Amino acid sequence: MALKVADYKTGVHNDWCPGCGDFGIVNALQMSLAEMGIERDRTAIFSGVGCSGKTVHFVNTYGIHTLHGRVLPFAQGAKVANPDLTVVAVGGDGDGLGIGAGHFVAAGRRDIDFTYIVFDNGVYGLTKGQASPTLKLWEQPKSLPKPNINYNVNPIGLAITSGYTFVARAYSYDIRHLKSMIMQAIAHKGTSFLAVLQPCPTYNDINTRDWYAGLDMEDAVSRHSRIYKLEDTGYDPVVHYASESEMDEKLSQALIRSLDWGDKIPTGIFYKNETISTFSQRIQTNIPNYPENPPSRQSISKDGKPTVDISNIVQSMLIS
Amino acid sequence: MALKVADYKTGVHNDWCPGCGDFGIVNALQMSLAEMGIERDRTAIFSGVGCSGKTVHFVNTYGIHTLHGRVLPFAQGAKVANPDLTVVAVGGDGDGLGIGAGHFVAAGRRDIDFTYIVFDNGVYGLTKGQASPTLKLWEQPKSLPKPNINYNVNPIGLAITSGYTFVARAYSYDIRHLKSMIMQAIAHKGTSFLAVLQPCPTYNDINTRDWYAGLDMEDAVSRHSRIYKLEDTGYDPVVHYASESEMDEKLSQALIRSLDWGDKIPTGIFYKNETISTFSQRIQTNIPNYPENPPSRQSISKDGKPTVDISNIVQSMLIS
Amino acid sequence: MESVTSVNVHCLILQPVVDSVTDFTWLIGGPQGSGVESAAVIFSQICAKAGYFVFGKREFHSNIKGEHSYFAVRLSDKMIRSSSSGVSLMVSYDAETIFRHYSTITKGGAIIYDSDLNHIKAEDVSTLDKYYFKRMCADLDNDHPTVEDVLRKVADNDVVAYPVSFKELLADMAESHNNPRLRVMKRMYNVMGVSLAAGLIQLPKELLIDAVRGVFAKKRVIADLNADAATHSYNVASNTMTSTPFTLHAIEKTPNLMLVQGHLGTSLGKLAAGCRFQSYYPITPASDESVYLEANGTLPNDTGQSDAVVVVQTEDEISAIGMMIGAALTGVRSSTSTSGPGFSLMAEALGWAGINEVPVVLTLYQRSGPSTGLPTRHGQDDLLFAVFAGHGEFPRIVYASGDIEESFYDTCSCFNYSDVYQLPVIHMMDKFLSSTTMTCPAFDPSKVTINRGKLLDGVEGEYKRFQLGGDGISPRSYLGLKDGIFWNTGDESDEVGHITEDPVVRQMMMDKRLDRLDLILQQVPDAEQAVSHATGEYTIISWGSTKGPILDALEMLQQEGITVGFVQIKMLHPFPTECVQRLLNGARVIIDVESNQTAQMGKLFAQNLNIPINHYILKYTGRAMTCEEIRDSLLDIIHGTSPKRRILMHGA
Amino acid sequence: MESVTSVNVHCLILQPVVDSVTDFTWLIGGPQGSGVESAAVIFSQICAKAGYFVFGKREFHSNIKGEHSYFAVRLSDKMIRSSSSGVSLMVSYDAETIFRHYSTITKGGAIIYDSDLNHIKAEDVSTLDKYYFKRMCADLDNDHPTVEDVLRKVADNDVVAYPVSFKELLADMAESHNNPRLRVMKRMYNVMGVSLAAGLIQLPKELLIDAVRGVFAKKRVIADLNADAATHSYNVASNTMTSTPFTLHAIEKTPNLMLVQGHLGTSLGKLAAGCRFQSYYPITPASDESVYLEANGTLPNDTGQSDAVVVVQTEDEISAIGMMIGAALTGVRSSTSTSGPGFSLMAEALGWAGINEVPVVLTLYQRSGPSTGLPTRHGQDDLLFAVFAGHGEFPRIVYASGDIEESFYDTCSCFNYSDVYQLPVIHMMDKFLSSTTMTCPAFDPSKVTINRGKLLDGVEGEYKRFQLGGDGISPRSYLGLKDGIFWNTGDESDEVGHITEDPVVRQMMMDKRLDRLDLILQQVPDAEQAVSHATGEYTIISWGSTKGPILDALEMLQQEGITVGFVQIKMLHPFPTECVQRLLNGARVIIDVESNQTAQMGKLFAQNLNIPINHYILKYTGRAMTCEEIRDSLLDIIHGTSPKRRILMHGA
Ligand SMILES: Cc1ncc(C[n+]2csc(CCOP(=O)(O)OP(=O)(O)O)c2C)c(N)n1
Ligand SMILES: Cc1ncc(C[n+]2csc(CCOP(=O)(O)OP(=O)(O)O)c2C)c(N)n1
Ligand code: SF4
Ligand code: SF4
Ligand SMILES: [Mg+2]
Ligand SMILES: [Mg+2]
Repeated sequence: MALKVADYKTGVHNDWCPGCGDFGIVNALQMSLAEMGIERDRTAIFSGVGCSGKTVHFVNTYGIHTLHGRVLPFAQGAKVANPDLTVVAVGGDGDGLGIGAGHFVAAGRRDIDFTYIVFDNGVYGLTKGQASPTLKLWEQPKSLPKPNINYNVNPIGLAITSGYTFVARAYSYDIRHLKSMIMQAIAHKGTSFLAVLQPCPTYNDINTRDWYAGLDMEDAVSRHSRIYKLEDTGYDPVVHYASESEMDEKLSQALIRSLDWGDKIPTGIFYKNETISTFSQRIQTNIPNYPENPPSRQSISKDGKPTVDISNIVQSMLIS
Repeated sequence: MALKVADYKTGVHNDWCPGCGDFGIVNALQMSLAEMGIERDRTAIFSGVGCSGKTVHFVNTYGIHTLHGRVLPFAQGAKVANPDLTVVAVGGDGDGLGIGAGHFVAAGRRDIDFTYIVFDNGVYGLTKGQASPTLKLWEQPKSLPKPNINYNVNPIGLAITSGYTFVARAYSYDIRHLKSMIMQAIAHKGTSFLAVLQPCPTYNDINTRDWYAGLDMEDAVSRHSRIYKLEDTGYDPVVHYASESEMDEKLSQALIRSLDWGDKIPTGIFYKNETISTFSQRIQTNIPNYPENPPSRQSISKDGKPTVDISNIVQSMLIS
Repeated sequence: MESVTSVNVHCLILQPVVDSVTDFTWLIGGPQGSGVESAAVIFSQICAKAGYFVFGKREFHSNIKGEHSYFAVRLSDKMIRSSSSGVSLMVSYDAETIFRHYSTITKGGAIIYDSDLNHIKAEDVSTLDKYYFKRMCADLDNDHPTVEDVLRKVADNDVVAYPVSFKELLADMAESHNNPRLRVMKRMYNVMGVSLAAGLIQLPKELLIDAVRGVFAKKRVIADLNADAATHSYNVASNTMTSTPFTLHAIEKTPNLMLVQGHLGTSLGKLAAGCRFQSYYPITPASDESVYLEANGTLPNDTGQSDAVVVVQTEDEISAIGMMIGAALTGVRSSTSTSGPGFSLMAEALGWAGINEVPVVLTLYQRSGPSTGLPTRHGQDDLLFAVFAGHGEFPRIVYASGDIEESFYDTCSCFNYSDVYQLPVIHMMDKFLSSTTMTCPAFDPSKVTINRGKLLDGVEGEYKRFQLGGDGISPRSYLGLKDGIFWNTGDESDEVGHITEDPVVRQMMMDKRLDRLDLILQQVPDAEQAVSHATGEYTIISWGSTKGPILDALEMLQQEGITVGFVQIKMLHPFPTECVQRLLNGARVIIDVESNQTAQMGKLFAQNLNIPINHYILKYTGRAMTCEEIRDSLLDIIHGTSPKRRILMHGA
Repeated sequence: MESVTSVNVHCLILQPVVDSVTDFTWLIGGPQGSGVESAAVIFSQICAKAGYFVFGKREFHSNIKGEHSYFAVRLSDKMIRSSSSGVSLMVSYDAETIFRHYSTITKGGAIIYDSDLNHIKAEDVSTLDKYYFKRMCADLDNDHPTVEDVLRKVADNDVVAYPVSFKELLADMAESHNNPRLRVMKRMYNVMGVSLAAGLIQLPKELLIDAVRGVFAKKRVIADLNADAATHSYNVASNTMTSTPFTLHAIEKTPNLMLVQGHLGTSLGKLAAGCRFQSYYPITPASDESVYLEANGTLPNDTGQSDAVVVVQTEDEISAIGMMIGAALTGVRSSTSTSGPGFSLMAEALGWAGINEVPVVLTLYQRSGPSTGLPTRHGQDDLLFAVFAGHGEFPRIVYASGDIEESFYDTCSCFNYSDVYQLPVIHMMDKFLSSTTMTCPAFDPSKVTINRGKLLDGVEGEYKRFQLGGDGISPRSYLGLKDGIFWNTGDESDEVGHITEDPVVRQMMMDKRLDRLDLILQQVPDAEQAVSHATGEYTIISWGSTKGPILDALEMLQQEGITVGFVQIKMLHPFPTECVQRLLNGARVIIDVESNQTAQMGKLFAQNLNIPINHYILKYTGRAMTCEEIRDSLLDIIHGTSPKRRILMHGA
């Protein structure tokens, strides 16, 4: 029996603020899982701490709400131990790009096959609206006593430089596109990073829904005039073959695009490279039967006794 | 009386391995300080933990040997509290780009006026040669039981994406060039990042002095054939005026160059931008007299009593 | 261990509060974001200005909008330091407040509520969690209770209900002001609620209007609107709600009192003490302090210029402690403020400060752990971690304040300790303190002294940062001091600060650092180590914010002619064994009172004193203790009817 | 506290070791990178194969090349478990070894040394730090001592010196092998040194050659060269060094012994216990274990296939613990291994594992703190931190092994505890254990049992991960189990794992988690909680790696007819109060022995038992205790001549 979107919802009371961009993301995620037919008990969603961190409680799959800034280690550990799981990590921009930035960079070096979605609202929602690392210099959303004196981090650029093999951006009020991005991210073999522009109507009074809609712009045309889709411009993010020059070209075009902001904000896939070996393939060079016999499938005991035999090692140390 | 290089040396026994690239760096650093005439007791060198971390004990200025991965927070705290200090942070590639990567990214957002030098040897020297984050995928220096299964971090690219306003690379056996890079880095207003290619003869048997010299290459011409200088190619790293397009252009050319490796490794300045306000200028918007009266110059007490007056605040809370 | 918990909704209906017309608790509740806090600020201000002592406490969920939060303001004509279990007058403009708090309204109390809520069913209130819902149904003996059902129940307890249709009230106002927009201004329900209450109990109207204008001072239009709403509501109440069970006319003011919010003790303490660098990473309930310092940290100094504290929001708590230490090395008094999760991340660098003898003050606003725990709720469960945090052995002071007033002076002492003994000081605060608003004697900056210990202002001759000898505390240079060059390292080091692995130097340095713990106990005045508030055969030992409810409970018992002793331990590490021993002299039954599960201070006590603890009064529901809870527990102990371990459960 | 330290070089000249020709200590030293360790491995192997019990211990600086390191191999014809303070035979191919260790050569001992070093002045040895230098000068009463001066001094103590010109030895070899390249092969000094020693004391030559070939097995040419050098040196010694004070002929072997290195107990324990995921960040002395698992972690299983542990080197220790927990959630036995600084960084996530009842085993190889401390030296100073690490209150087990053999079985027990009680287990090891090479009974994998507790292999009906009731431990599903969906959160949660702030659920969950500490003490067999090795009026309490030196000291005293009791505490948290109380029955004088400054276990003891500790024997120089140090301290205590706090200082 095919699973419906409703099957991916829990009855947990959702206490996000009315109009919060997070709703769109959790909906799109549930729709994606349903559409891809991913079994609920084969899926584990991990989250950091923040408003965004509550996501896992609303999705009816395994749900692990970890620590602030630590969602990536938890998620990667689970995926490496049980590669049969579909693993999705979610979290806030503060969570992932502030306190978690070290793990963010390191994850890019592994290319473990999982998806990481960052909810980019420019603020620390759950702690009442302080500046998050994506907030631009001099901006002063309403909770800040003074304008922000930090430069912003560039999530897309950082992901690309860190080695992520799928890097994309979506907007939480364009659910169709968002869903398509999530599905492609999950389908990607390797680590996929998806930054979602997520208005926080409560604390971020700068990057609001109206701002994305371009209500302040002369030539506002659509529901989200500030945003355009890379795919609509003929942009090709894919590394088609494993050559250095092809990779360099695709990397640098992505980096250049990642610098865009303001009145023309690109969404869609910036970069996608499946010519690089995933971590799981790399583990295989050391442990050839890892795919068939990963840690999660090993039955370590029989009748209370170990099933592996360490006697050769002990033998080698015996004094003979 | 002008200070000589010898004045910047301590008598502390140096226990780096013979031939270690670190010697070149500490020498160049001492020469730079002497040449720039920076007073010893106005200079504070901070280091992380690793072979590289011992640097501070060899330099006769204030020397703070911090924790593994934490050199940046310590150094920045000191500089913000006392902007009159010349602050140089040094540390290993594991220290700065592995465990310290989160601070590395965050420092880029501040642009505090100090210099950070990373000793890039591809290994964890002091813990006996494990892979550092700059080690390339599949490489296996002699201490690794198996080839490295992590992709490498790109220090230059990461610095640029993180917002550093001065990003350069040097080679520890080209002391003249290295010294010039250090001097320019220290002179730069804002955070300057300098990655130094540092052969570790004990553990890194791949990126050796001979390898940099290109002894394995057909057309090895110089003492360090694998290395070229950006300045010799007419490359202009400087953001000349504060326009987005100028900045984007300089950023993207730097990013593209940062991808080079192998037989043509660029050194020199990749990127330099002094059109951005430093952290100290930004603090001034909140605290106008910060430059003349930073924390370190405030005398908080007189005859054992506070010199500031909080009575207005107390007054405002009185029940009247 | 023998253990008993006293739970269930119906046992929360308490004995009436102290028999004094002026021990009165007002409660307002509502969804987060609906202005409960503003309403409470207004109410507290009116009462304070009307001459009363005020103790207000806020409870809220880890949520931004929608979940239930409430504020209970207790007031009295004498000093009070805690909340009461009972509510005298409740104001509810949403159904949830009624459902959650009805059972705490005391016999003869009153409720002002929105009559439009009458038919709301508890099962339709989405934020009412199933656990409370079930207990309530059991209490009401009704599986589908409505607001009406609840009101019927409280009526049985002689509670007077004042139904007001808030919608109609708005409509009235719209009409009388000829401003139809007012009709939908539900945002003003909070102000209307507090104004109805003020009107009912006849607090001076001018004070109300002043307070309302003060709260909305930033936006004139809003202030006007709200002032109108306040006036209107006040009048409706005072005109139509007759037979009020209480009136609170203005009384004579106690001089020199101030109305102060939780974090201001440490915030202002830091400013007065000369803290000029604060790094932090946002976390509840610690970050209010940092945000305050950032907004208000520029002050006039004695030269006619201004001094300012630089506040840096860091990327994480590891960076916060690292920056603080870096700043402290420049000779600047430096600090950070955090809560449990952040403090956990600081454990490593704390040891660095310890081995390098860096004076820093770390303000630890505790909340309920473990892990993320109950991030907006109260707990005192980080004590043993604070005492032993960080690998290896190094000196530190762990110091706890009992209330907001203390925390101001203690903050200054903590900076002095850190400078004099050259070590990190962990100043224990908590969520109960931080979410309290109370009247207390005005902070007196003239009582603050600054002692920077052996901080140098010049160096002559060879300088050794860690010179051995003397009392083990070496003269301290700082980064940038002329001729004062030194080295620091996390490694064991010699006197100059260079790495050494020599076993003899190692042993001397370890002793140099750790011997100062004895020195501290010798030098710090007894009164700063532990305070005896009362002596008795039965004596409480406790620490931190339990002080308020304990003192109030002891006063209540005193009125019944019962004296119970109380030793408040302020210095938790090094543990003031001798001082406590002295203060306990004469006590026969020792009662440990703490807001945690494992009686953490009791463990330190057992480690250091050879005196058995006879009883534990513990609470770890995330809610602070009330004075009645402690009083009742003490009575049980005295009557011999208490288990060894009494677990307190009051509070929604 | 009353305190005394016994220091100074000259008091390090010890009484001769136990009167048995076969209690013999051999020491070799040299700059790091010069092959001291290989030489020691070779020597240990020969001795073990010659039938002796072996106890070898390595000391080294936090440095890669050049600083002094040494290896002392003690051997005996009966079981030994510790180092001795004295050296019977020393081999020095560099001057520093002579300078640093001359005073430890026992009366009548011997030294083989490079005679080319004779005129080297101590002041020219750049790696000889000034602190030791000064003490040596004082001991020698000479401000410019040379090697010769030192040798003269030891000659006074009847030490026989065997000068050998290593250069000439090489030249001889070059000549006799007709290979001039040999002349400059200084790299072989280490092998030459060990071979000279073997020749002098007449260990079987074949064993020497076998061992040398074994050590250089990877490179045939090098192996050949070294084997030749070994043969040549052996012959020179046995032919020319007459009047040897000792000979060590092969004796009968004790069956079933193995020669094992420090980390192998936990490494093999993890493999046998079924640990299949290990994350780690490099740190001394913990990472040897992870590197070993990565290199040797693929093993045949019962189906004819192979199983393998996946080892992940992470970006830091926060990631290491996070990945370990993530992996454990999939039902895989998961672990990490670290030392103090890394453990400090794990404090926050430890609490997450605690509140979510995740079974993980964290192996903590202690070294000297605080901070970076003495990163390659020994210490037992992380105990209280391990017990209280992490904010808030959550259950954990802290468990300590006393020696390598124990650590194998204990590792397996730790995994069982973690599964059965669903909590993090911290397994305390240390640098002394990790740098030991010793003979011990072969690990017996058939004694290992695996108990996964309430881990489910299928779910029927509704599943609640944190179901209340019963013994408080709920059936455990794992990520990927069919129909076993659950939620975890660092927040307080309900039975399913969703966030709750309800005070009653909170209280029940806190009790659910923490009550299991009592359960553990009820269920874990007494012998796994604490072990009584001997009973007596004077009784030692101790934990961890002090076990070896204590047992050896007790044996020495036994020979003098003195019996001292010894209770080894293995479970440090929850503290096995009753068990220890029982085992201490009859003891009158309690002596706490620990390698730290503050007597950390003593604090736990005081917290839990109402028995005073009469004496402390502590050491915190970064060096492990020797059996003689403990014996002598005990004798002083028994004779009433000991201070309350005895600080041990032996060891370079
Ligand atoms: C170690 C630690 N530090 C601080 C906090 C407090 N905290 C909770 S959520 C949060 C920030 C949330 O911001 P973000 O990650 O952007 O998520 P959002 O709420 O915006 O979705 C912080 C700092 C914490 N839980 N743990
Ligand atoms: C928190 C912590 N984890 C681990 C270590 C152990 N450690 C010491 S140095 C080092 C790595 C050094 O590598 P790198 O930073 O590249 O410096 P290098 O020695 O190569 O100069 C590590 C992991 C530590 N000191 N602290
Ligand atoms: S605070 Fe912002 S991010 Fe958080 S729930 Fe509200 S609107 Fe959403
Ligand atoms: S290990 Fe490598 S980096 Fe460290 S001192 Fe030796 S050569 Fe230099
Ligand atoms: Mg955010
Ligand atoms: Mg390195």
